[in-house]
Amino acid sequence: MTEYIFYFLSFVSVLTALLVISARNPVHSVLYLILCFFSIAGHYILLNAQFLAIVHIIVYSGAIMVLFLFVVMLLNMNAESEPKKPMFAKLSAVIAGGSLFLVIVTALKKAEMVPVISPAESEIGLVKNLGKVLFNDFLLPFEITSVLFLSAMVGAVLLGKKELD
Amino acid sequence: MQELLQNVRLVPMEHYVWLSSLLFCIGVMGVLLRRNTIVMFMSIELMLNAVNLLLVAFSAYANKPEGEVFVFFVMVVAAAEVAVGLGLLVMIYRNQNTTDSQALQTLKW
Amino acid sequence: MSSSEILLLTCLLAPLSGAGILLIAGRSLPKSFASALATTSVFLSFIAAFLLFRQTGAETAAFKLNLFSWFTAGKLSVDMAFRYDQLTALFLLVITGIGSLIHLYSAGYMHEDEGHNRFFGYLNFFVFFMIILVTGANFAVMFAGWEGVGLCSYLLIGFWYKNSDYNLAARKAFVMNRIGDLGLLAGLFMLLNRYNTLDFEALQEAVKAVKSGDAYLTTATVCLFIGAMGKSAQLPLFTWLPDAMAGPTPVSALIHAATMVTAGIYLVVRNHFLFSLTPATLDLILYVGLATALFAATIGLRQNDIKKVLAYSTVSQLGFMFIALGTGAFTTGFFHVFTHAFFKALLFLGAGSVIHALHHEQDMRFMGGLKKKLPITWITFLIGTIAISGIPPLAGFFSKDEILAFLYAKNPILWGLALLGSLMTAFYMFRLYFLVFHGSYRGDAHTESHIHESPISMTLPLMVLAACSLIAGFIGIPEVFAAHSHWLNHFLGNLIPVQHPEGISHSTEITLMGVSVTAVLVMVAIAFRVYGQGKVVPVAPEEEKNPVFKLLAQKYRIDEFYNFLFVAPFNAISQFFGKIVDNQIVDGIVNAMGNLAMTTSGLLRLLHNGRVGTYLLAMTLGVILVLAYNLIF
Amino acid sequence: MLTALLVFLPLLVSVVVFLSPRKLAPGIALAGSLAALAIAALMINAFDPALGRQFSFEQAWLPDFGISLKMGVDGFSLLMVILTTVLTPLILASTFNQARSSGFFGLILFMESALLGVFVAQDAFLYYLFWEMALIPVYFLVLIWGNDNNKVVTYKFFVYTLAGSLFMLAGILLLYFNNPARTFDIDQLYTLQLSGNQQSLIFILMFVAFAIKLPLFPFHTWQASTYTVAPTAATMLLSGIMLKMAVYSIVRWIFPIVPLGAWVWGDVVLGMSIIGVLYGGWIAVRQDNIKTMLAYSSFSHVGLIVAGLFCFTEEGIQGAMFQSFAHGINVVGLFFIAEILFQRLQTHDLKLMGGLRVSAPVLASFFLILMFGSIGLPMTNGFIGEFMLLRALAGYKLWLGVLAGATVIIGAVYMLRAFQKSMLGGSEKETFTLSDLTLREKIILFPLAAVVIVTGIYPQLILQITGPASAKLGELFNVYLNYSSLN
Repeated sequence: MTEYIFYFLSFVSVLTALLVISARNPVHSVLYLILCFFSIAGHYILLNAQFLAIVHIIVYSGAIMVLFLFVVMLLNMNAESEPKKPMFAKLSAVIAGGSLFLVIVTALKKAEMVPVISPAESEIGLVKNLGKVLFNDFLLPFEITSVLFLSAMVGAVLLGKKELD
Repeated sequence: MQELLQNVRLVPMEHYVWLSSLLFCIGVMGVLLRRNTIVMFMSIELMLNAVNLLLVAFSAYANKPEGEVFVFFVMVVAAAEVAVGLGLLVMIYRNQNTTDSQALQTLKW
Repeated sequence: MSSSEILLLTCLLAPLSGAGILLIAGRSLPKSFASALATTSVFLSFIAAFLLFRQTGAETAAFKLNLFSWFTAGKLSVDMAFRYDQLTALFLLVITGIGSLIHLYSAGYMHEDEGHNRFFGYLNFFVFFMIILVTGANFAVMFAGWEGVGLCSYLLIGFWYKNSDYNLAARKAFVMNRIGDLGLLAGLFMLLNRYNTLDFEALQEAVKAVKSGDAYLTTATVCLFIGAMGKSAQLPLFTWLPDAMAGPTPVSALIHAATMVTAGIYLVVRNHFLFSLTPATLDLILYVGLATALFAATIGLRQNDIKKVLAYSTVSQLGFMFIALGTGAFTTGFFHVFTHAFFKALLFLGAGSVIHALHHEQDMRFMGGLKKKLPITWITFLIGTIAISGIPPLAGFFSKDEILAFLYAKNPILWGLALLGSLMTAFYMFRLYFLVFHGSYRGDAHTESHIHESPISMTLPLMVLAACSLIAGFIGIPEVFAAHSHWLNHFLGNLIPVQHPEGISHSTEITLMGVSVTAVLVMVAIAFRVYGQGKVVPVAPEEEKNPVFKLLAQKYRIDEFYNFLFVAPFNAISQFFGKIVDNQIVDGIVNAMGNLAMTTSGLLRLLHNGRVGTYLLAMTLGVILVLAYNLIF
Repeated sequence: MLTALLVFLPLLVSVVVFLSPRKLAPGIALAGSLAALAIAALMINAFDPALGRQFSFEQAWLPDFGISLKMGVDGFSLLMVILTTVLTPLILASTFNQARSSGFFGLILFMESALLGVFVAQDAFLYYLFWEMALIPVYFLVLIWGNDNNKVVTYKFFVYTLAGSLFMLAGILLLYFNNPARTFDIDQLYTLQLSGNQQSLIFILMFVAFAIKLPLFPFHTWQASTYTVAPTAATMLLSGIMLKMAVYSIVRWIFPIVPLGAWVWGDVVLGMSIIGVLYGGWIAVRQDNIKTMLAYSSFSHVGLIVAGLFCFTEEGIQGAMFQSFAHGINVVGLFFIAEILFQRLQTHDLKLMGGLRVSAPVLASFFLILMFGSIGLPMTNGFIGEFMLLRALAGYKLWLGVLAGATVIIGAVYMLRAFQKSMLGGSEKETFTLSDLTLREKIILFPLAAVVIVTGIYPQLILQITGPASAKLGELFNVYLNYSSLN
């Protein structure tokens, strides 16, 4: 049963990912990407990483993609304003991406898999456990991220201003 | 729910590897394929997520929390990056009146 | 330090200190003081040389004054060492003796000149280097003197430096000497390579075991002789000497007649132990000397410039000296140097006196009839002319006749040729004499009214030199007349093996003398017939009708020939190297390297088309390649 | 300690000069260079040629890479140190009447420090550092204070010499990686046992740098143009001292480390240098720009120096060291005279000069002395050097000695021509009336002229400094010489 869920989710994520890059209208791309992210969140749940799944939905689907959508709308983009690439460039892009996939797959094929446990037995993804790790071992980086956010905020505001006076 | 999760073991870890590789490559392809910087940016997000997925998978199968913590940080950085990146894009659009990546050639010489 | 060493050092340092004072502080010294200082310093040198000579007999061993080690490196070790032996003794006497006379003469001759003090400085400097040249105990020290006199010669030929022609003449002299010097250096290096020493004594020891006719040594001596050729103005390196007459006349007398130009003969005589081992070189010397003697004498026949005649006569006489050396009669060669120094200095100074009286007129076409006006000059000049012509019992006769005797012993045909040269000498010298002193004055009236005999400081040296020209020959009275009468051979005998003309009986020798003296007298008579009356006056070379005479007057156009053959191509090649080869080819290649980088960078720059997509694609391909590489290898 | 002081004192003073006002800068710079001279004098006083390297100074710097501040002075170094410290104050003083900013003087001192560093460094890395450091001030001196067309010329000069240096860096790195001790320490490098091919490779790599710096034919084309456009002080530094870096480097870094490589390539180098001797001299014959003429003459002289070195005998090495010193003195003097003429006449063109001796006899006399030094007249320093070099060459191959000996003729031709064109004549040409030397100029020229004559008469003063070091090098090559004479 679970495997079917896995394969279904995988199918959705790959399909939507492909649609993201192939959709003419950027608005559609954004919407497909949101779908893709939801399916990935589903994978997280399958992997027993509930906390991350929630965070993922909030941050990506909730914040980031809304931001994207907002910008796309703001810039009034649609299929007509979309710049077109020559066929040759498209083809080379597909070939490059495909061969990259091939190379990665070949490389990973050779990789040796270490013995693993079932993700179901791991409880690290639970909020309680992850919180402990985060606030015990990774407290300093965690705090520093706040500085990162602050600076990103300042940067975004600065960039967004019309003119520096 | 518990039972549902019990069965996950039936999915081999390799499959997660294949899946995230595929997503990553689709992201790469997207970056190469499109000229709209916003879509290129989204493809980059896709690639990030592919990697995140792999990290979570590894973390879960190895029963080690660091992977997930790392994903957490990646998300943080991604959020910051998107904020700044989109700000930049809006700036560029204001100046160039387009988001076409080919419009940005002035650093050529 | 023994007394002899102190004397030798005095001999060396007196002119040096004079030169030093005059060259450094000369401009602030009064003229009279400068000339007195210079003359005194050389005279002091002469006294030292004379005292040394007094201590020296035929049997006296040579002594060496080793001042310090000049330079050493590896196997090469050269001492700043001086050597005094019989040969040096005589040369020193000539140099300092004639040197002091000429200094004295110059005090009068150069009195009006603005560069008076500088002149004496150079002249003192010259004497210093000449002494170094003849006292050097090894080739390096000798070479120092050799080049030093070249320097002074350069400075003095170009003494009147405002005149560009004089400067060119000076440069020509220096460069031509340098060509010879390269030969000399090559010879030195050959000797060094084999014997590893430059010391004359050590070399003499070293070559004792060498067989006569050794090929290596022959090459080395030929190289040495090339050096001598340059310095002593032999064919083909003689053209600088006539041009060197651009210098003041005392300079011509001292440097370009009496002393410096005989350095080549000194070199050969000093190294007789090398040359006597190499008969082939001696033959070369003989033929070069003979050719030069004849060649220069023919030119001398048709020259109008009084100093040029004397210059070509000097070249010719130097040829005679080399003939003597070529026959292996080293002492005879030196004998001619000795006598020639007196009468040629006398002739030059006499000519200088004439020139001085005529306000620097040197062209004989505008002279004549000066016998009455310049009595002392006239008499002394006549003595010099007789001496050089080889009329007994004046100095020239003895030395020249000895040369002819040796030559006859070697080959009568060569003797004939040399006799021809000597006859030409007699002819052109008497032509000169008659043109200047006989007939009537041909210059302008203004100059004529100012002609007067030179001051005592100039005539005194003339008289002394005339006296020497009269008697100098008696140091080498031929053995024909009395046994052991040849003092010179006796004196030098221990140092240089004395040769005797082989296979010639006394009667033959006397006959030869008779023939040559008679022939010379005939030539004098012809000269008198042609020029004695003052009727025939030479014309300018351009107006010469007879093509042969014209060629002679134009000195066989040898300067033009050299210009065409060497100088012009040399300059053209220099231009070619500088403008074409260096700028276009060598630098062109360098610039082409730069341009190559520029061009390729221009081409590579096209890859940077500024499209993010292209860069990304390239990056991806790069990543793929890296990964693929890792997979494959 | 003395050595480190010698190198770093000028560097420190140069910083002070950079910061000091225009009025004080020349004085401070001169004081700094004189202090360096004083240190050098202390060294000469305490130096014993027989002892080899002295005044050693060692301080670890980057121990992980085997790099240390290792310095010391042996005969070769000391000679070059003397040359540098004697010439720098004179070069500084030669520019005092020109209104130039503090930077100019600072750069000259900086240069002195770098040059001294090259001469005393006993660590390959340190040596390379100083070597490159010496290029920087010259670049700026020529670029900022050079006359017209200087940009192209400077660019070419800089790129050319830098390219050469990179080959040397490769050579040094090769040495480093072949050194099991993994240090740049010269004593370690001296003990290396390298194969013939390695030696050849390293020799070529390092020699390219030296051939460009010297310069040797056919790497010389930067020289004439750079010397011509550079401000004369920079020209003096370049010709008087900087090219001696290469001569010194050959005896310090090539001969003892890769003797076999040098031996194998010796004939090629000889060929290059002797072509340079004749070719450079020949070109100099028709140059009308006095600085260009001197540049080609310098090129010609340096060819002879290198030819002497590559005879691999003690005479040759001694001659080369002596001639390096002599050439430094002569060429600086001659360039200074060119500068004096330029300041008075605003031209370097010999065709526009003439008859200067009339109004400037003292100048003419100094010119004469320096010129004859350069021509190699006996009793001047040039003769000793030339004689020893030619002797060494003739000892190696007689015909080479004679061929290179043609320089005594050609040298006389171009030098006398220059002298004649500038100083002599005057009756038919418009005569310049120029003022004779000032006291400052006399003070600069007098020591130079005095050195020309004193070292010409008593060259042992110089020869004894480098004697034992040259002898040691000569012995090193005796093996090869004996071997080749067997065949």
